[in-house]
Amino acid sequence: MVHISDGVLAEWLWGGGWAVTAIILAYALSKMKTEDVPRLSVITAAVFVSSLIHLSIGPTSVHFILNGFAGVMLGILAYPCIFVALVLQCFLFGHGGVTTIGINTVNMGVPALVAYLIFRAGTGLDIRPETKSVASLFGAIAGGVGVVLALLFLAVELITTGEEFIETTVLVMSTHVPIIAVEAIFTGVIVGFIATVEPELFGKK
Amino acid sequence: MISEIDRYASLSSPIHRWDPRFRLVSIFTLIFSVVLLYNLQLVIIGMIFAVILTCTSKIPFSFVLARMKLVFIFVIPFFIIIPFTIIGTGVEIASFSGITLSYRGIEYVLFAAMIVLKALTAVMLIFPMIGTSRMDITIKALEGLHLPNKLVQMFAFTYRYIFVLDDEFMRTDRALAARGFKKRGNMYTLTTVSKAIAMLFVKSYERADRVFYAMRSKGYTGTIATLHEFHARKQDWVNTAVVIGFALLLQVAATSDTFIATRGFI
Amino acid sequence: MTDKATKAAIHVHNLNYAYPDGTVALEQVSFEIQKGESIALVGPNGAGKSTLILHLNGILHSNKSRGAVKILGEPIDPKKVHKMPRKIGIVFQDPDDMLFMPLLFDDVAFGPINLGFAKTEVNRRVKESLERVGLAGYETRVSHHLSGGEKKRAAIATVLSMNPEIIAMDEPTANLDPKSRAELIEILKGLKNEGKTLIIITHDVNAIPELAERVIVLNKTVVADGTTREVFADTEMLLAAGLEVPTIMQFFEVLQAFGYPCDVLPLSLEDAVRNLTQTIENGSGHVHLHIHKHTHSEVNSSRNKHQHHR
Amino acid sequence: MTDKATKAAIHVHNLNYAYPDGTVALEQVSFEIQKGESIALVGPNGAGKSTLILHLNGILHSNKSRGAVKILGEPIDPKKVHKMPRKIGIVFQDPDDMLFMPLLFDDVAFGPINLGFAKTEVNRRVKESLERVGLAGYETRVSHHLSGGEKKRAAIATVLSMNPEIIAMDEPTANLDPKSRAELIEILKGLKNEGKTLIIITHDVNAIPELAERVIVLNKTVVADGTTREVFADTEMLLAAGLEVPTIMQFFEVLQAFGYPCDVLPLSLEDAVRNLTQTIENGSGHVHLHIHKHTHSEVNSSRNKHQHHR
Ligand SMILES: Nc1ncnc2c1ncn2[C@@H]1O[C@H](COP(=O)(O)OP(=O)(O)OP(=O)(O)O)[C@@H](O)[C@H]1O
Ligand SMILES: Nc1ncnc2c1ncn2[C@@H]1O[C@H](COP(=O)(O)OP(=O)(O)OP(=O)(O)O)[C@@H](O)[C@H]1O
Ligand SMILES: [Mg+2]
Ligand SMILES: [Mg+2]
Repeated sequence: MVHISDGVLAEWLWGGGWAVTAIILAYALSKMKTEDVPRLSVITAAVFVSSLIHLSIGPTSVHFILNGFAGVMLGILAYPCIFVALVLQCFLFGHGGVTTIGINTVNMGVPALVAYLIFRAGTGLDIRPETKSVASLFGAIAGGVGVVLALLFLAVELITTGEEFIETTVLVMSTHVPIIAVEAIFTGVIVGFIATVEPELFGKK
Repeated sequence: MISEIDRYASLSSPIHRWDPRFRLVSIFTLIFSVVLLYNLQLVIIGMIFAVILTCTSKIPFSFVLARMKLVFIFVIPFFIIIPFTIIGTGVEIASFSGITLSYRGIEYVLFAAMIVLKALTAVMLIFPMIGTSRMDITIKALEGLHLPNKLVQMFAFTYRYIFVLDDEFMRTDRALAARGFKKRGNMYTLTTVSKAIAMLFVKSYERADRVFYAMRSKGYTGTIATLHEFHARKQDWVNTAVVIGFALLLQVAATSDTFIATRGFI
Repeated sequence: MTDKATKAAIHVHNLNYAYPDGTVALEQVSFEIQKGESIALVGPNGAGKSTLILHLNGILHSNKSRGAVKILGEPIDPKKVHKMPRKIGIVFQDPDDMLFMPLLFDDVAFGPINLGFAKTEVNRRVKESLERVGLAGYETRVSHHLSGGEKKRAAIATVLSMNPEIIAMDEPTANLDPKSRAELIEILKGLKNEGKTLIIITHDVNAIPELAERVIVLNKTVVADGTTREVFADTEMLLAAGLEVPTIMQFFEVLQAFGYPCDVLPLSLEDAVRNLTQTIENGSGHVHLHIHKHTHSEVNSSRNKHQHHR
Repeated sequence: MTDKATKAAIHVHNLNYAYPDGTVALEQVSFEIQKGESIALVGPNGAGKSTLILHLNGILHSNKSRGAVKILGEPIDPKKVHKMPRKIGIVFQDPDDMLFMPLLFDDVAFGPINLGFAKTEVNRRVKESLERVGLAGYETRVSHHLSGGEKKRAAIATVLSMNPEIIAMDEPTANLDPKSRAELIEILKGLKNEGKTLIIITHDVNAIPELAERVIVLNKTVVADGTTREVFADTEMLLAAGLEVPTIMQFFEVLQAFGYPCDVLPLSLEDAVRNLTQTIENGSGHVHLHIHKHTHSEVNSSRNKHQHHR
């Protein structure tokens, strides 16, 4: 689980998380048009709902994280979506923490932006049914990178907070290795699917 | 099915009657205050206050505990892992194939307990904070607190469409099962579920267009105006003073020598 | 005032539209609807009916559509869609698309608030509209917990509360049980009697005679436009457009073959009962049905001409 | 074999179900359907029809439903839902829910692949099912871009490809234009003639006589169960359940008041044409319609008893 609960991290970390989130959020909101609101909300709802789906792989049960995918589809606007989804996850289910919403958004949102940049560099956003395999490939890379970076952020944050978290970090990382693969495959498939079915969605930003 | 945090919003209690804008700010502050504590006794005092607030709100404890069960699953690994180490020093308890597992000591157990209690307190406080008014009123309160309008709208619509899409996905899930699909831990399952989710996204985009059309044809110009107005009464200020006062008191106490901070062990 | 009164409610001239993916949905669509008329807009799946009504308040538009649509005498300005609800209200096919607010009250109040009405007026309109559709007292219900039929009526209330002069509805009776359907038809009849201009998209040919005095058949372009009776008389055109004649009308054609004297075929059941009563009364209390030498061939050809079989 | 042949296709005994939020959807539902029967399942919005058919393959189940449903003689095991499609296939109301693959081929092949068939057999089945519903050659079309009527037929093909013995369909004709509706009814008739057991949920009372020989009326519990004729004869029960009698049947009741001799009211248009022809032939080529002293009151009471007005 990439959400960090309350009370774990050092306060300068989660405080800094709020600051970073506030800045990126303000920027993204300024880029966002009011007519984007319904679409972004529906997509946020879709991300929220799909992240409730659990797949059992071996002894563990994983669920989709979808930050890379959100980045690929929405670019910078993925950031407010992830923020809203995390707030609702926290309030509706108690996932993650309240004070850590800021840092959790950084952990998911910044990798989403990186995933977008990778996807854009790889495909030039020229997505058609004919370029489906390229889109799929970079979708998979973006999806994988989204999770890897999120985990990396998490690891660094835990370890800087205190040495006693090293074991926890190792455990969290190791249970998430399958998720990297799952998320990469998932994002690849879904990007390929959309390239076949409704390629113009990639242009809608 | 997504369960609803506001199931008990129609009860009547002092917390329910508290102006949601004040309630949000006050309890939010309290959560931060508790999380900032690094002393087990103070955290326990904070937790007791959270329990009192929750009881005052009349939200059944069984409902609260059902949610906290989930939190336990997230934070319990800390409790299990932190007291033990494979790298540092401590009392050796097991050794297998070259790895030595040691027990760090009681301080570490207390430290882990503090983390877990803080996390639980924060989650428990969510119930009196937003479980005491309907979600839509809570979202309106965010607007009353001058959060950016676009963000508030995103909360409102996302909340509404979570239920629509959850239904939609449930139907797809049933359609999968009705055609002999069984989730297993294999590639076929993963790609199939991925495609089903992809379809959910494609349909969501279309739904988004239609919703936007519907809003526009009802005169929407970019801001959602509602009739709901909040009026702060004296009691709202009193409640706020009590809760924020308590939050501040915790912080003041934390600076005193009586409550020594345990900030980790380096 | 007199000038405005003479203006058509809806005037569409050479409207074309293609979706961004290239699908041509509308081609040279032209028609005019007068104030107070009630029109059924019919056509096969994919004919462009939904696309057309989204043009009526400027939600969908393109360079090619500039000036093609006039509402109450004024060309539509796509930048002023938010000013349109006073003139025209649209009820979408899927009520879930129209009920996006947390509570039913907010959904029904959404339009009037945007139109700038004061709080008491908004409250009055919400109450009245909900009563109108038989949902009085549902103000604090959550939309996603309503039944299918209730959602449909709620969606109509959200438009009624804006009190537009023209109301366009996309398949209002679809998915309703017969009782809800009958109730909805009553609501629509009430609107019609009140003098609202109505455009109703429907696949339910048996409901048309009760609701509309005029039918426009769309299949990318306008294939037919006339009184309900005229349009239903052109079986060939209807068949080509994938449509059908009301059951009762088909049956009276058969009755004619058996010598039932009837110049104007009844379209609805109520119509038929009236027709029967009158015909028999005019026939001095009697009517003779009999088999003449052409009866069988007439019956067969009448039945065949309505068949859709592949 | 003989043993299995005597077993009911569907046996439901005292089935209860409440949704997790407490809504009671089914209460003591019991009925039995024999192999080869075709049944219409009707009832008002929210009656629990969709909930019921989701119990027929175990997708929905609860502690209280254990053992309440038997398919082809065997109780349903909710853990083996994925084994059920060989026995029973369900066509959902909204075809969009059933079409979740990029290409139509993948969608139709999905079931057979899950059932473990070899590639050639899968291909054969896809081809055959698409032909069956009139979509031959559509294999490489994007499902999502099909028209409403095509999607509906595609959804049926995805079930036909699993060749189940029983097929349950949730409102197959909803939202279709008259032509697509007529074509769909032909497809359903074909399945019926092939000996499939059919359960069809519908609000379209005029289509029932063509499709089903038996009608089950559900309103949380089974309110009526009998031949189509028996059920349609009980106007009071139908009205209470928010339902309606076919138009033609209502009209023949009026004809009776005018002295039309007819013991069994026709249910469908085709039925009516036959009835008329025979009655007149039996009346040595003539039938007399006339107004007798009870005609008007009979007509009125007949019309009133079918009215749904609030
Ligand atoms: N967003 C869209 N993008 C591309 N094509 C579209 C879109 N919406 C509709 N179409 C296509 O435009 C045509 C007209 O669609 P429209 O929905 O207006 O038909 P309709 O007459 O309302 O049909 P129905 O009776 O099935 O509701 C169809 O061919 C449809 O596939
Ligand atoms: N997921 C759900 N959660 C809670 N209640 C539900 C759910 N789905 C359906 N219901 C309720 O259960 C009852 C039966 O619903 P169901 O969909 O089976 O009715 P139906 O007979 O199919 O109606 P319709 O003709 O409108 O399709 C209704 O009161 C409905 O509101
Ligand atoms: Mg349409
Ligand atoms: Mg249903």
